[in-house]
Amino acid sequence: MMKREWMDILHHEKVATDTYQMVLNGDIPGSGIRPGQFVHILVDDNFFLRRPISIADVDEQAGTLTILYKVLGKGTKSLTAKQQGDKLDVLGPGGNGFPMEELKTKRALLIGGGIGVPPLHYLGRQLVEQGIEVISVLGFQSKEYIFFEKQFNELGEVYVATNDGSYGHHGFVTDILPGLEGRFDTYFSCGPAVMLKAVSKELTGYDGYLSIEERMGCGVGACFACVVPTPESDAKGYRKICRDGPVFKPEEVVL
Amino acid sequence: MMKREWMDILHHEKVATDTYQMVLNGDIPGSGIRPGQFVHILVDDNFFLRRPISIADVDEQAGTLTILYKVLGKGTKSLTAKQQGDKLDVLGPGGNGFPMEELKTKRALLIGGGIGVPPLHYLGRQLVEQGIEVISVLGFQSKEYIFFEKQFNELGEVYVATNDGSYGHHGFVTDILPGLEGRFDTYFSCGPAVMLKAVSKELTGYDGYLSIEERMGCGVGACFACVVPTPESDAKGYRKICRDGPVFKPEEVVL
Amino acid sequence: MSNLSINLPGLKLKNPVMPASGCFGFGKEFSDFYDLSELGGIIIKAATGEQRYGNPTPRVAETSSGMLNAIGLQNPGVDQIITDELPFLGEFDTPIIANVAGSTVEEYIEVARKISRSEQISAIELNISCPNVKEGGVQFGTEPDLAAEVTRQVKAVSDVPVYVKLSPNVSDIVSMAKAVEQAGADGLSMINTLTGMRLDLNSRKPIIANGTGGLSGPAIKPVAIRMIYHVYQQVNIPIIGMGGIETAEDVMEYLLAGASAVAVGSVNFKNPFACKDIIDALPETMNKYGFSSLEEIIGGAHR
Amino acid sequence: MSNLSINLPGLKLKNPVMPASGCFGFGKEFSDFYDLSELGGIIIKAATGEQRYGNPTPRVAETSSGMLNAIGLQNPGVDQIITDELPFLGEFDTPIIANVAGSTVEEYIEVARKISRSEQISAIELNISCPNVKEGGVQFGTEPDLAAEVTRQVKAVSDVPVYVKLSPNVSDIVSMAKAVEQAGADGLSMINTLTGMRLDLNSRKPIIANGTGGLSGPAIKPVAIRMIYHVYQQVNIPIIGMGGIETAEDVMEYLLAGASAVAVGSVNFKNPFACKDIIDALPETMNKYGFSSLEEIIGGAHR
Ligand SMILES: Cc1cc2nc3c(=O)[nH]c(=O)nc-3n(C[C@H](O)[C@H](O)[C@H](O)COP(=O)(O)OP(=O)(O)OC[C@H]3O[C@@H](n4cnc5c(N)ncnc54)[C@H](O)[C@@H]3O)c2cc1C
Ligand SMILES: Cc1cc2nc3c(=O)[nH]c(=O)nc-3n(C[C@H](O)[C@H](O)[C@H](O)COP(=O)(O)OP(=O)(O)OC[C@H]3O[C@@H](n4cnc5c(N)ncnc54)[C@H](O)[C@@H]3O)c2cc1C
Ligand SMILES: Cc1cc2nc3c(=O)[nH]c(=O)nc-3n(C[C@H](O)[C@H](O)[C@H](O)COP(=O)(O)O)c2cc1C
Ligand SMILES: Cc1cc2nc3c(=O)[nH]c(=O)nc-3n(C[C@H](O)[C@H](O)[C@H](O)COP(=O)(O)O)c2cc1C
Ligand code: FES
Ligand code: FES
Repeated sequence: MMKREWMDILHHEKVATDTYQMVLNGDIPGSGIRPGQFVHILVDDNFFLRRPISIADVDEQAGTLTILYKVLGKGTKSLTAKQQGDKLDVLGPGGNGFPMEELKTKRALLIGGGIGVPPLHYLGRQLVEQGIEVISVLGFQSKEYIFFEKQFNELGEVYVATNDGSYGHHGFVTDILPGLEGRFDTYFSCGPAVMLKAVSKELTGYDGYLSIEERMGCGVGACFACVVPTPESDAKGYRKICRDGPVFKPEEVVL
Repeated sequence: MMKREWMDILHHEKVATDTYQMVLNGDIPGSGIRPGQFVHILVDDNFFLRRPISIADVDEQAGTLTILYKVLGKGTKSLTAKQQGDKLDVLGPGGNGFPMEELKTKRALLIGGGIGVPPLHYLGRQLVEQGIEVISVLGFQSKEYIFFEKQFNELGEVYVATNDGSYGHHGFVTDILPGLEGRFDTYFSCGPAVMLKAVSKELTGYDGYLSIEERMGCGVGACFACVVPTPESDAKGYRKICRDGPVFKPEEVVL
Repeated sequence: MSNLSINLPGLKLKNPVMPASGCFGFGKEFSDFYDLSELGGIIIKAATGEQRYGNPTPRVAETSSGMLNAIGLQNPGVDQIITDELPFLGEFDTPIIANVAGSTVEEYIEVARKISRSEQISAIELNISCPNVKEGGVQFGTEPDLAAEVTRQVKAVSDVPVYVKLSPNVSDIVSMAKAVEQAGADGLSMINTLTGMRLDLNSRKPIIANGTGGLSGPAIKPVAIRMIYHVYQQVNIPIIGMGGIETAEDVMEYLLAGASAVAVGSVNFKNPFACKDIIDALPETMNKYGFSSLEEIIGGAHR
Repeated sequence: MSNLSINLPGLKLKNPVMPASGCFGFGKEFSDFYDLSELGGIIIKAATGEQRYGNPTPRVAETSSGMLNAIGLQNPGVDQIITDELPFLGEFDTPIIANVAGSTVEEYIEVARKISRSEQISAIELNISCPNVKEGGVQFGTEPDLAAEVTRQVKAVSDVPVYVKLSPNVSDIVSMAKAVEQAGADGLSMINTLTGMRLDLNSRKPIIANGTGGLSGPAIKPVAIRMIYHVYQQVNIPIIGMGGIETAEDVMEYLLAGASAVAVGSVNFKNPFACKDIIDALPETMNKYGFSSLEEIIGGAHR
């Protein structure tokens, strides 16, 4: 059940170029958050729309959740000015996230691009807790944009690619996938639309889950801002990313 | 010469119901401020227009100026949240203020109503420094709204009136004026438009100065938002409160 | 206690605050946040004759004190709305207003006829002002003759009162209002969004895939108040006012200008409790400004 | 280094940023803040045939991300402007554009003839769109035939190029633009303010004594961008864009939409250095988005 809450900022730090990590405290983390769900943040009253940000980690006991965000425009820019001790207007948790109960995976491949990496962290943690083997492939623009490599290392094997070759593999995450053939049964991917398209094409035949992004209005499923079309066989013709997603099976939606 | 400056808030406190005093530090106080001049304040970026607030005191040496404001709408409400150590976007000093050099007064009567009292304080201080005798008549809604009584007591005799009779004279400042006949040669008044009208009518024949208010756009004389009409004999037909005023002789303008 | 109730053609409202069409879906999502029976009424998302997918995404963009949207009337079609959405809304003790859209007069008639027969619907809001569809919609909203024609035809088939929703993208809002009043409208709903655009400096293209979108939010409130103020002086049917309402004070401003009730739109996205918060604050706000009933406030700026 | 210069009919601008009419007076006050020669040009306050006092006060009100004004064309009259105001402006190395207003075609002609003969004036901005005067002004701005007529007559008497300033309070901005283009306009200036109103809950009356006022500021930017985008596709004369510009990014958005230069209005009240700050930031901003000349940006959204 979604709540609107003024959450306390417990911690806020820069973790990579343009990239910040924030830990929030409140009741929302106690509502059984699933990996892949997001919070919808009102940065301050200067803004008219909320910003959707994925949940990167949850500590139910401590009542905290972690988010990571990249400075992109005005809203994320203003967010950087918030300080420990400030309050933040948060609506969440939003969406459905990864269907943890239905998963039949034994060996999972996580594929994250840039600021698509964070939700895969919480997912990876939960998979490992369930005894599932996890391999991660993470892509970043360049070395200075890398974050969470250590955290993913704790979950299993990690491959890093950078667009400019300043760290790890020089190129795209998709370059790494052929080498991993046979080592996973299910993949989980989050990142820019072009990457998701390439990944789902490359991994046709595998069981997969994609977490996709779109500009949102309400973030609760009421305004039809965030739809994604479905294949012709689907009678409804669309899914709402904020309510039905943001996680979909690649065959469920048309990217 | 007007400046735009981010001034430091040195001090901010509530001095009466809905009434706050703020001390600001910066270069503006060094520019030879005259009593009756104002600062034009941008509360924060949520607001599109600045707020004109009179200068209630200046300490050139310390580089500080004092303002007093009453919470009226959104802007002054938001201003109350500012804290010592914060910066404030200030444009000033604006307007002409009282023509200190031209004054021929020996015995001055200050007549202030409500939040019109502050500019008279700095005026009174300067008059007393010049050896001029000062009597003050201050009107407030009721006892809890009274401020600066002590400061005016230091300048000379003070008469206070409250609309509800909860302190001092029960009634209006104009009730007190007849009793002061012969004890002053020039009056200086600031307060609500109705009060200024009544005062200037009551004191016809005396040399007088009124400080008047109007909603402002630019605050620098460029937009024609803040005009006041002049008597028919005046060719120009108007004065700009922000540039030519806010202090006028009663015979110069039509209230 | 202030009396918040108001009766309008077909609508017994316990308070004057309703979510605006398209900003509240068919209510389901917001029922997670509070009891929808607290609302004065609910204006549901536009219905068309057939299911529509709407425009490509992105469909929304933020602007200063507002937003652009170009949903493009996505909806499951009138039949499915009646079978799948209205029953849920029937559980609440609040009147439902159906927003009716179309590309042709025939489509408007078909949708209005069907949905007005539904038990759950108390009134129709005739959407002749949607700026986000290529055909229909907006032409009906800018030419008085066309507006009058579609109003007349819809009135002829509707079992419930018809409120015509006006577009602000016109030179002369009063002529539009008078034309639909003469054509038999039971009330007016105003305003829909102003047509706007934002460009992305990186892609050098409009942010909204559709190019233009409808501007809503506090940015447009002064335009809405002006239009309602002028229309109120020239028509005798009630007005449901909307555009940028965020607070109980805003509601009072609309009522003073001449609205008899209001709709709260895009601010629901900022605060899902917006309608409830406004309703809760209304009695105290009325009190603060010396009013004890809506009748005293409505049109108060004209007295 | 980016090249910020642009040549328009009658105007050699060293950069595309000018203060908008009515928001900068006749320059004097702002010359205390910075050297006016830094400006691309200066559009001065409206001139009418005779001195005008304008509307009663209050004349301004704040709105969400904007403001209302109803100055009512207060100005000392064309003759006094020529003798008392223009000589001062002549000291600066920047072209001056005279905003010409009137209540009748005859008044427009008289003012345009007189002021266009003045040496200091490089172009006229024909203000057929002032919403704040009872007579004239706005009618010329909402009817294409009237707009064309006054444009033609003013062109006939003007010694300098004529930019016609369009009102956004119309159903069809493209028709207005085409009508004045056909009538001989050398350029367009758009947009003037949207008509709006705010009510005071205490007095229950409009805050602005005039009732309505013109809405300006960032609130209206999406409307301006949309109109310029559409008009650019349909006319061949250059557009000076305005409405809510606060930053160099905003300027880029206007240029991409199709403006060849811009005017910065009410934000001068918030920040008296606004024009200078924008001009200073422009080269870096152009660079950031990969542009090195204005020509590359202008109309970029259409390529
Ligand atoms: C389900 C979901 C999860 C996300 N998780 C994360 C995350 O964990 N970390 C992170 O940094 N980013 C995440 N994003 C993207 C993030 O929402 C945008 O980067 C952010 O909204 C940009 O806001 P801004 O104010 O900086 O940009 P502006 O351009 O000023 O934003 C203007 C408007 O556009 C919207 N917008 C702009 N870009 C995007 C985008 N790429 N996606 C969605 N809306 C956008 C904003 O929300 C806002 O409404 C996620 C997006 C979605 C849909
Ligand atoms: C020359 C001058 C000196 C002033 N000195 C003082 C002072 O020392 N202390 C003080 O408390 N007040 C003073 N005022 C009045 C003060 O400017 C207003 O109370 C204040 O602007 C209200 O802002 P708000 O945001 O609270 O109200 P809102 O109603 O939210 O303001 C909306 C807009 O209206 C304007 N406005 C509203 N009321 C007034 C008003 N009475 N006068 C001018 N503009 C108004 C605001 O500036 C703003 O632009 C002075 C006014 C003038 C013209
Ligand atoms: C996302 C969105 C979708 C909308 N859909 C509709 C619609 O389907 N039918 C309609 O008549 N108006 C629609 N509107 C307009 C609103 O009902 C309302 O008239 C407008 O947004 C102004 O109110 P606001 O400023 O409170 O949002 C929509 C507005 C938004 C923001
Ligand atoms: C106080 C004020 C006075 C104005 N006076 C004039 C005028 O005399 N002539 C004119 O053509 N436009 C006038 N305008 C309109 C502006 O030139 C400009 O078109 C409009 O304000 C939109 O730009 P902005 O949002 O940057 O302010 C005035 C605007 C304001 C705010
Ligand atoms: S953002 Fe409103 S339906 Fe998804
Ligand atoms: S406020 Fe602009 S001229 Fe006085």
